Amino acid sequence: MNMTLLAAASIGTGVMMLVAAVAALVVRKLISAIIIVGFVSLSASVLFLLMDAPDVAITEASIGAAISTVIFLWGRGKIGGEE
Amino acid sequence: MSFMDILAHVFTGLGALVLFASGLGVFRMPDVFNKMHAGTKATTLGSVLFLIGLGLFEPSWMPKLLLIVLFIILTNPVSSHALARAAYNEPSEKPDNLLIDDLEESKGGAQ
Amino acid sequence: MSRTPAVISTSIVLLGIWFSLTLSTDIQEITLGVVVSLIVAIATHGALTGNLFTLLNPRKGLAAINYVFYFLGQMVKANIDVFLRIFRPVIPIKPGIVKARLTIKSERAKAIVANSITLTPGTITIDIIGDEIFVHWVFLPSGDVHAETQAMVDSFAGRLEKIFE
Amino acid sequence: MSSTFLIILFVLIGGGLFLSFLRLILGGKATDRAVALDTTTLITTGFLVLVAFLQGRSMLLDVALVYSVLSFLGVLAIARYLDGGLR
Repeated sequence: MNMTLLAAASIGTGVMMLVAAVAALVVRKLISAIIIVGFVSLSASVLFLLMDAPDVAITEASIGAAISTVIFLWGRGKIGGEE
Repeated sequence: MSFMDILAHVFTGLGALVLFASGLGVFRMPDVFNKMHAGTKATTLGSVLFLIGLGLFEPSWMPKLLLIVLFIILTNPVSSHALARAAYNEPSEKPDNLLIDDLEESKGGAQ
Repeated sequence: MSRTPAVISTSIVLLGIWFSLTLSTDIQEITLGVVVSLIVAIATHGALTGNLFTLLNPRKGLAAINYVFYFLGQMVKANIDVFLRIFRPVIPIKPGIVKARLTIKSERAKAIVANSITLTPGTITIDIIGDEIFVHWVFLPSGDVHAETQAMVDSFAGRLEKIFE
Repeated sequence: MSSTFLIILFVLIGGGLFLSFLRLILGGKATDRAVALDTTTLITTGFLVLVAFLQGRSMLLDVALVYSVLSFLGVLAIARYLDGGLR
Protein backbone atom coordinates (compact mmCIF):
# COMPACT_ATOMS: atom_id res chain seq x y z
CA MET A 1 0.00 0.00 0.00
CA ASN A 2 2.65 2.48 1.08
CA MET A 3 4.87 1.51 -1.82
CA THR A 4 2.05 2.16 -4.30
CA LEU A 5 1.39 5.60 -2.85
CA LEU A 6 5.07 6.52 -2.90
CA ALA A 7 5.45 5.28 -6.49
CA ALA A 8 2.43 7.37 -7.52
CA ALA A 9 3.96 10.39 -5.76
CA SER A 10 7.27 9.86 -7.59
CA ILE A 11 5.53 9.66 -10.96
CA GLY A 12 3.47 12.78 -10.21
CA THR A 13 6.54 14.74 -9.10
CA GLY A 14 8.48 13.63 -12.19
CA VAL A 15 5.68 14.68 -14.54
CA MET A 16 5.35 18.08 -12.82
CA MET A 17 9.12 18.55 -13.07
CA LEU A 18 9.14 17.77 -16.81
CA VAL A 19 6.21 20.11 -17.50
CA ALA A 20 7.89 22.87 -15.48
CA ALA A 21 11.18 22.41 -17.35
CA VAL A 22 9.42 22.75 -20.71
CA ALA A 23 7.48 25.77 -19.42
CA ALA A 24 10.76 27.42 -18.34
CA LEU A 25 11.93 27.12 -21.95
CA VAL A 26 8.85 28.59 -23.59
CA VAL A 27 7.95 31.31 -21.08
CA ARG A 28 8.58 34.82 -22.36
CA LYS A 29 9.97 36.83 -19.43
CA LEU A 30 13.39 35.88 -18.02
CA ILE A 31 12.38 36.43 -14.38
CA SER A 32 9.46 34.01 -14.76
CA ALA A 33 11.85 31.43 -16.22
CA ILE A 34 14.12 31.87 -13.18
CA ILE A 35 11.19 31.30 -10.80
CA ILE A 36 10.15 28.14 -12.67
CA VAL A 37 13.73 26.82 -12.69
CA GLY A 38 13.71 27.28 -8.90
CA PHE A 39 10.64 25.02 -8.79
CA VAL A 40 12.36 22.44 -11.03
CA SER A 41 15.32 22.08 -8.67
CA LEU A 42 13.04 21.95 -5.62
CA SER A 43 11.04 19.12 -7.15
CA ALA A 44 14.31 17.38 -8.06
CA SER A 45 15.08 17.48 -4.34
CA VAL A 46 11.69 15.87 -3.56
CA LEU A 47 12.40 13.19 -6.17
CA PHE A 48 15.79 12.41 -4.58
CA LEU A 49 14.07 12.06 -1.21
CA LEU A 50 11.45 9.70 -2.64
CA MET A 51 14.29 7.59 -4.09
CA ASP A 52 15.86 7.06 -0.63
CA ALA A 53 18.68 9.59 -0.82
CA PRO A 54 18.03 12.19 1.90
CA ASP A 55 21.63 13.48 1.89
CA VAL A 56 21.52 14.19 -1.84
CA ALA A 57 18.11 15.80 -1.33
CA ILE A 58 19.52 18.25 1.24
CA THR A 59 22.41 19.16 -1.06
CA GLU A 60 20.10 19.62 -4.04
CA ALA A 61 17.74 21.81 -2.02
CA SER A 62 20.57 24.09 -0.86
CA ILE A 63 22.21 24.35 -4.28
CA GLY A 64 19.03 24.54 -6.32
CA ALA A 65 16.80 26.74 -4.19
CA ALA A 66 19.27 29.12 -2.60
CA ILE A 67 22.51 29.40 -4.52
CA SER A 68 21.50 28.90 -8.14
CA THR A 69 18.42 31.15 -7.83
CA VAL A 70 20.49 33.93 -6.29
CA ILE A 71 23.22 33.55 -8.93
CA PHE A 72 20.66 33.62 -11.76
CA LEU A 73 19.03 36.75 -10.31
CA TRP A 74 22.41 38.38 -9.82
CA GLY A 75 23.39 37.64 -13.41
CA ARG A 76 20.03 38.91 -14.67
CA GLY A 77 20.67 42.14 -12.77
CA LYS A 78 24.20 42.42 -14.23
CA ILE A 79 22.98 41.98 -17.81
CA GLY A 80 20.27 44.62 -17.39
CA GLY A 81 17.78 45.68 -20.02
CA GLU A 82 14.45 44.06 -20.83
CA GLU A 83 13.90 40.50 -22.16
CA MET B 1 -9.19 4.00 19.22
CA SER B 2 -7.94 6.30 21.93
CA PHE B 3 -8.76 9.97 22.33
CA MET B 4 -5.25 10.94 21.18
CA ASP B 5 -5.71 8.93 18.00
CA ILE B 6 -9.01 10.63 17.15
CA LEU B 7 -7.43 14.03 17.80
CA ALA B 8 -4.52 13.16 15.50
CA HIS B 9 -6.91 12.09 12.74
CA VAL B 10 -8.92 15.30 13.08
CA PHE B 11 -5.80 17.48 13.00
CA THR B 12 -4.20 15.83 9.98
CA GLY B 13 -7.49 15.72 8.06
CA LEU B 14 -8.26 19.39 8.72
CA GLY B 15 -4.67 20.38 7.91
CA ALA B 16 -4.73 18.55 4.57
CA LEU B 17 -8.10 20.14 3.76
CA VAL B 18 -6.78 23.63 4.52
CA LEU B 19 -3.64 22.99 2.44
CA PHE B 20 -5.89 21.93 -0.45
CA ALA B 21 -7.94 25.10 0.05
CA SER B 22 -4.77 27.20 -0.18
CA GLY B 23 -3.84 25.59 -3.50
CA LEU B 24 -7.36 26.19 -4.82
CA GLY B 25 -7.27 29.79 -3.58
CA VAL B 26 -3.98 30.50 -5.30
CA PHE B 27 -5.39 28.97 -8.48
CA ARG B 28 -8.70 30.84 -8.48
CA MET B 29 -8.06 34.29 -7.02
CA PRO B 30 -7.86 37.05 -9.64
CA ASP B 31 -4.89 39.23 -8.66
CA VAL B 32 -1.65 39.13 -6.68
CA PHE B 33 -2.81 40.52 -3.34
CA ASN B 34 -5.88 38.29 -3.22
CA LYS B 35 -3.75 35.25 -4.12
CA MET B 36 -1.54 36.21 -1.21
CA HIS B 37 -4.55 36.09 1.14
CA ALA B 38 -5.10 32.42 0.31
CA GLY B 39 -1.42 31.60 -0.07
CA THR B 40 -0.32 32.97 3.30
CA LYS B 41 -3.15 32.39 5.78
CA ALA B 42 -4.25 28.99 4.58
CA THR B 43 -0.76 27.52 4.19
CA THR B 44 0.28 28.71 7.65
CA LEU B 45 -2.64 27.18 9.54
CA GLY B 46 -2.70 24.16 7.24
CA SER B 47 0.96 23.33 7.87
CA VAL B 48 0.56 23.92 11.60
CA LEU B 49 -2.44 21.58 11.88
CA PHE B 50 -0.95 18.93 9.60
CA LEU B 51 2.47 18.79 11.25
CA ILE B 52 1.05 18.78 14.79
CA GLY B 53 -1.39 16.04 13.77
CA LEU B 54 1.44 13.86 12.47
CA GLY B 55 3.34 14.66 15.67
CA LEU B 56 0.41 13.27 17.68
CA PHE B 57 0.68 10.02 15.70
CA GLU B 58 4.40 9.78 16.48
CA PRO B 59 5.09 11.65 19.78
CA SER B 60 8.87 11.25 19.64
CA TRP B 61 9.01 13.49 16.56
CA MET B 62 7.11 16.30 18.27
CA PRO B 63 10.08 18.61 19.18
CA LYS B 64 11.45 18.74 15.64
CA LEU B 65 7.97 19.20 14.16
CA LEU B 66 7.29 22.04 16.61
CA LEU B 67 10.53 23.66 15.43
CA ILE B 68 9.34 23.48 11.80
CA VAL B 69 5.95 24.89 12.86
CA LEU B 70 7.57 27.79 14.73
CA PHE B 71 9.78 28.53 11.76
CA ILE B 72 6.81 28.53 9.37
CA ILE B 73 4.75 30.86 11.60
CA LEU B 74 7.67 33.29 11.87
CA THR B 75 8.79 33.34 8.23
CA ASN B 76 5.60 32.99 6.20
CA PRO B 77 4.28 36.52 6.84
CA VAL B 78 7.75 37.90 6.12
CA SER B 79 7.97 36.42 2.64
CA SER B 80 4.39 37.49 1.96
CA HIS B 81 5.23 41.03 3.07
CA ALA B 82 8.31 41.14 0.81
CA LEU B 83 6.31 39.87 -2.18
CA ALA B 84 3.52 42.38 -1.49
CA ARG B 85 5.99 45.28 -1.50
CA ALA B 86 7.53 43.99 -4.73
CA ALA B 87 4.10 43.67 -6.36
CA TYR B 88 3.13 47.18 -5.30
CA ASN B 89 6.35 48.98 -6.22
CA GLU B 90 6.73 47.54 -9.73
CA PRO B 91 4.32 49.48 -11.99
CA SER B 92 3.83 46.62 -14.48
CA GLU B 93 2.99 44.15 -11.69
CA LYS B 94 0.50 46.28 -9.77
CA PRO B 95 -3.14 45.10 -10.00
CA ASP B 96 -5.59 47.74 -11.24
CA ASN B 97 -8.76 46.73 -9.39
CA LEU B 98 -8.11 48.61 -6.11
CA LEU B 99 -11.11 50.65 -4.99
CA ILE B 100 -9.21 52.70 -2.42
CA ASP B 101 -5.46 53.30 -2.54
CA ASP B 102 -4.10 55.37 0.35
CA LEU B 103 -0.50 54.29 -0.28
CA GLU B 104 -0.50 55.95 -3.73
CA GLU B 105 -1.44 59.34 -2.22
CA SER B 106 1.06 58.93 0.56
CA LYS B 107 3.92 58.14 -1.84
CA GLY B 108 2.87 60.88 -4.25
CA GLY B 109 2.80 63.43 -1.43
CA ALA B 110 6.22 62.45 -0.12
CA GLN B 111 8.02 62.96 -3.43
CA MET C 1 26.45 45.35 30.44
CA SER C 2 22.91 46.48 29.71
CA ARG C 3 22.76 43.80 27.03
CA THR C 4 23.38 40.93 29.45
CA PRO C 5 19.68 39.88 29.97
CA ALA C 6 19.09 39.97 26.22
CA VAL C 7 22.19 37.86 25.56
CA ILE C 8 21.16 35.32 28.21
CA SER C 9 17.59 35.00 26.92
CA THR C 10 18.80 34.63 23.34
CA SER C 11 21.22 31.89 24.31
CA ILE C 12 18.44 30.07 26.23
CA VAL C 13 16.20 30.14 23.15
CA LEU C 14 19.06 28.94 20.93
CA LEU C 15 19.80 26.14 23.39
CA GLY C 16 16.15 25.07 23.19
CA ILE C 17 16.43 24.91 19.38
CA TRP C 18 19.64 22.88 19.76
CA PHE C 19 17.93 20.39 22.06
CA SER C 20 14.94 19.88 19.81
CA LEU C 21 17.30 19.27 16.88
CA THR C 22 19.64 16.80 18.57
CA LEU C 23 17.23 15.14 21.08
CA SER C 24 20.20 13.77 22.99
CA THR C 25 21.21 13.92 26.67
CA ASP C 26 24.87 13.15 26.00
CA ILE C 27 27.10 15.45 28.09
CA GLN C 28 29.34 16.30 25.12
CA GLU C 29 26.40 17.41 22.98
CA ILE C 30 25.00 19.57 25.79
CA THR C 31 28.37 21.24 26.42
CA LEU C 32 28.84 21.95 22.73
CA GLY C 33 25.31 23.37 22.55
CA VAL C 34 25.86 25.70 25.50
CA VAL C 35 29.16 26.95 24.06
CA VAL C 36 27.81 27.51 20.54
CA SER C 37 24.61 29.24 21.69
CA LEU C 38 26.60 31.55 24.00
CA ILE C 39 28.99 32.46 21.16
CA VAL C 40 26.11 33.21 18.76
CA ALA C 41 24.20 35.22 21.40
CA ILE C 42 27.27 37.34 22.29
CA ALA C 43 28.19 37.89 18.63
CA THR C 44 24.67 39.16 17.81
CA HIS C 45 24.32 41.19 21.08
CA GLY C 46 21.12 39.24 21.83
CA ALA C 47 19.29 40.87 18.95
CA LEU C 48 17.33 37.70 18.15
CA THR C 49 14.87 37.80 21.05
CA GLY C 50 15.68 40.91 23.06
CA ASN C 51 15.20 40.79 26.83
CA LEU C 52 12.70 38.04 27.60
CA PHE C 53 13.03 38.35 31.39
CA THR C 54 10.55 41.23 31.46
CA LEU C 55 7.88 38.59 30.74
CA LEU C 56 8.48 37.19 34.24
CA ASN C 57 6.58 40.20 35.53
CA PRO C 58 3.12 38.58 36.02
CA ARG C 59 1.17 41.44 34.45
CA LYS C 60 3.28 41.36 31.27
CA GLY C 61 3.35 37.58 31.16
CA LEU C 62 -0.46 37.46 31.31
CA ALA C 63 -0.62 40.11 28.59
CA ALA C 64 1.67 37.98 26.40
CA ILE C 65 -0.47 34.87 26.94
CA ASN C 66 -3.59 36.91 26.19
CA TYR C 67 -1.99 38.15 22.95
CA VAL C 68 -1.01 34.64 21.83
CA PHE C 69 -4.53 33.26 22.37
CA TYR C 70 -6.20 36.27 20.72
CA PHE C 71 -3.84 35.80 17.74
CA LEU C 72 -4.56 32.05 17.46
CA GLY C 73 -8.31 32.71 17.53
CA GLN C 74 -7.99 35.33 14.81
CA MET C 75 -5.88 32.93 12.72
CA VAL C 76 -8.57 30.23 12.85
CA LYS C 77 -11.22 32.82 11.99
CA ALA C 78 -9.10 33.98 9.04
CA ASN C 79 -8.96 30.46 7.64
CA ILE C 80 -12.70 29.95 7.97
CA ASP C 81 -13.09 33.25 6.10
CA VAL C 82 -10.71 32.17 3.30
CA PHE C 83 -12.42 28.78 3.14
CA LEU C 84 -15.93 30.20 2.76
CA ARG C 85 -14.67 32.64 0.15
CA ILE C 86 -12.86 30.41 -2.30
CA PHE C 87 -15.48 27.68 -2.67
CA ARG C 88 -18.08 30.12 -4.02
CA PRO C 89 -18.69 30.01 -7.80
CA VAL C 90 -17.91 33.73 -8.03
CA ILE C 91 -15.34 34.91 -5.46
CA PRO C 92 -16.67 37.98 -3.62
CA ILE C 93 -13.88 40.56 -3.59
CA LYS C 94 -13.82 44.32 -3.06
CA PRO C 95 -10.12 45.10 -2.63
CA GLY C 96 -8.54 48.29 -1.37
CA ILE C 97 -5.47 49.61 0.47
CA VAL C 98 -6.28 51.60 3.60
CA LYS C 99 -4.01 53.64 5.85
CA ALA C 100 -3.98 53.41 9.64
CA ARG C 101 -1.86 54.97 12.37
CA LEU C 102 0.37 52.97 14.71
CA THR C 103 0.59 54.30 18.25
CA ILE C 104 3.36 51.90 19.18
CA LYS C 105 7.00 53.02 18.91
CA SER C 106 9.26 49.97 19.25
CA GLU C 107 10.47 48.51 15.94
CA ARG C 108 10.11 44.95 17.20
CA ALA C 109 6.48 45.61 18.15
CA LYS C 110 5.79 47.13 14.73
CA ALA C 111 7.11 43.98 13.06
CA ILE C 112 4.94 41.78 15.30
CA VAL C 113 1.84 43.87 14.55
CA ALA C 114 2.48 43.76 10.80
CA ASN C 115 3.00 40.00 10.78
CA SER C 116 -0.09 39.44 12.96
CA ILE C 117 -2.25 41.53 10.64
CA THR C 118 -1.05 39.46 7.69
CA LEU C 119 -2.36 36.30 9.35
CA THR C 120 -5.76 37.64 10.45
CA PRO C 121 -9.13 37.73 8.62
CA GLY C 122 -9.29 39.56 5.32
CA THR C 123 -6.19 41.71 5.70
CA ILE C 124 -2.52 41.75 4.71
CA THR C 125 0.10 44.40 5.44
CA ILE C 126 1.62 46.01 2.36
CA ASP C 127 4.02 48.55 3.84
CA ILE C 128 4.99 50.54 6.92
CA ILE C 129 6.23 54.10 6.41
CA GLY C 130 7.20 55.84 9.65
CA ASP C 131 4.26 55.23 11.98
CA GLU C 132 1.69 54.68 9.22
CA ILE C 133 0.69 51.15 8.30
CA PHE C 134 -0.94 50.26 4.96
CA VAL C 135 -3.39 47.37 5.02
CA HIS C 136 -4.90 45.55 2.03
CA TRP C 137 -8.49 44.35 2.49
CA VAL C 138 -9.85 41.55 0.37
CA PHE C 139 -13.39 42.79 1.10
CA LEU C 140 -13.63 46.38 2.33
CA PRO C 141 -15.80 46.66 5.47
CA SER C 142 -19.07 48.48 5.11
CA GLY C 143 -19.35 51.85 6.79
CA ASP C 144 -16.34 54.03 7.60
CA VAL C 145 -13.39 52.11 6.13
CA HIS C 146 -10.67 54.11 7.91
CA ALA C 147 -12.30 53.80 11.34
CA GLU C 148 -12.76 50.04 10.91
CA THR C 149 -9.12 49.60 9.87
CA GLN C 150 -7.91 51.74 12.76
CA ALA C 151 -9.99 49.68 15.20
CA MET C 152 -8.55 46.44 13.78
CA VAL C 153 -4.95 47.67 14.05
CA ASP C 154 -5.57 49.00 17.57
CA SER C 155 -6.95 45.66 18.72
CA PHE C 156 -3.46 44.23 18.13
CA ALA C 157 -1.37 47.28 19.03
CA GLY C 158 -3.30 47.87 22.26
CA ARG C 159 -2.69 44.31 23.41
CA LEU C 160 1.00 44.59 22.51
CA GLU C 161 1.45 47.90 24.31
CA LYS C 162 0.81 46.15 27.62
CA ILE C 163 3.81 43.91 26.91
CA PHE C 164 6.19 46.56 25.58
CA GLU C 165 4.96 49.29 28.01
CA MET D 1 -3.66 5.13 10.39
CA SER D 2 -6.00 3.30 8.03
CA SER D 3 -5.20 3.13 4.33
CA THR D 4 -8.35 4.96 3.21
CA PHE D 5 -7.44 7.91 5.45
CA LEU D 6 -3.92 7.82 4.01
CA ILE D 7 -5.28 7.95 0.47
CA ILE D 8 -7.51 10.89 1.41
CA LEU D 9 -4.49 12.76 2.80
CA PHE D 10 -2.45 12.04 -0.32
CA VAL D 11 -5.23 13.15 -2.65
CA LEU D 12 -5.88 16.39 -0.73
CA ILE D 13 -2.23 17.39 -0.50
CA GLY D 14 -1.46 16.29 -4.06
CA GLY D 15 -4.49 18.23 -5.30
CA GLY D 16 -3.41 21.42 -3.55
CA LEU D 17 0.12 20.96 -4.85
CA PHE D 18 -1.13 20.42 -8.39
CA LEU D 19 -3.43 23.47 -8.36
CA SER D 20 -0.72 25.83 -7.13
CA PHE D 21 1.68 24.22 -9.64
CA LEU D 22 -0.80 25.02 -12.41
CA ARG D 23 -0.84 28.64 -11.28
CA LEU D 24 2.98 28.61 -11.34
CA ILE D 25 3.02 27.35 -14.94
CA LEU D 26 0.06 29.31 -16.34
CA GLY D 27 1.16 32.38 -14.45
CA GLY D 28 -0.06 35.78 -15.28
CA LYS D 29 2.48 38.19 -13.97
CA ALA D 30 5.86 37.38 -12.40
CA THR D 31 4.63 38.07 -8.85
CA ASP D 32 1.73 35.64 -9.37
CA ARG D 33 4.30 32.96 -10.09
CA ALA D 34 6.36 33.95 -7.06
CA VAL D 35 3.32 33.65 -4.77
CA ALA D 36 2.51 30.28 -6.34
CA LEU D 37 6.12 29.13 -5.74
CA ASP D 38 5.83 30.15 -2.07
CA THR D 39 2.59 28.18 -1.67
CA THR D 40 3.97 25.17 -3.55
CA THR D 41 7.06 24.90 -1.36
CA LEU D 42 5.03 25.16 1.84
CA ILE D 43 2.63 22.43 0.75
CA THR D 44 5.65 20.35 -0.28
CA THR D 45 7.11 20.71 3.21
CA GLY D 46 3.95 19.10 4.58
CA PHE D 47 4.20 16.40 1.91
CA LEU D 48 7.83 15.62 2.86
CA VAL D 49 6.83 15.16 6.50
CA LEU D 50 4.06 12.80 5.36
CA VAL D 51 6.62 10.78 3.36
CA ALA D 52 8.90 10.67 6.42
CA PHE D 53 5.95 9.37 8.44
CA LEU D 54 5.16 6.67 5.87
CA GLN D 55 8.74 5.43 5.76
CA GLY D 56 9.11 5.80 9.53
CA ARG D 57 12.54 7.42 9.29
CA SER D 58 13.07 10.50 11.45
CA MET D 59 16.09 11.53 9.37
CA LEU D 60 13.79 12.67 6.59
CA LEU D 61 12.44 15.38 8.95
CA ASP D 62 15.79 17.16 8.62
CA VAL D 63 15.23 17.33 4.88
CA ALA D 64 11.84 18.97 5.46
CA LEU D 65 13.41 21.51 7.84
CA VAL D 66 16.25 22.39 5.44
CA TYR D 67 13.77 22.52 2.56
CA SER D 68 11.50 25.03 4.32
CA VAL D 69 14.46 27.24 5.35
CA LEU D 70 15.99 27.30 1.88
CA SER D 71 12.73 27.81 0.00
CA PHE D 72 12.07 30.81 2.26
CA LEU D 73 15.50 32.19 1.29
CA GLY D 74 14.79 31.62 -2.40
CA VAL D 75 11.41 33.37 -2.28
CA LEU D 76 12.95 36.25 -0.32
CA ALA D 77 15.70 36.63 -2.95
CA ILE D 78 13.11 36.70 -5.75
CA ALA D 79 11.01 39.27 -3.86
CA ARG D 80 14.04 41.47 -3.24
CA TYR D 81 14.95 41.24 -6.92
CA LEU D 82 11.45 42.22 -8.07
CA ASP D 83 11.51 45.14 -5.60
CA GLY D 84 14.29 46.93 -7.45
CA GLY D 85 17.24 44.57 -7.80
CA LEU D 86 19.51 42.73 -5.38
CA ARG D 87 21.47 45.29 -3.45
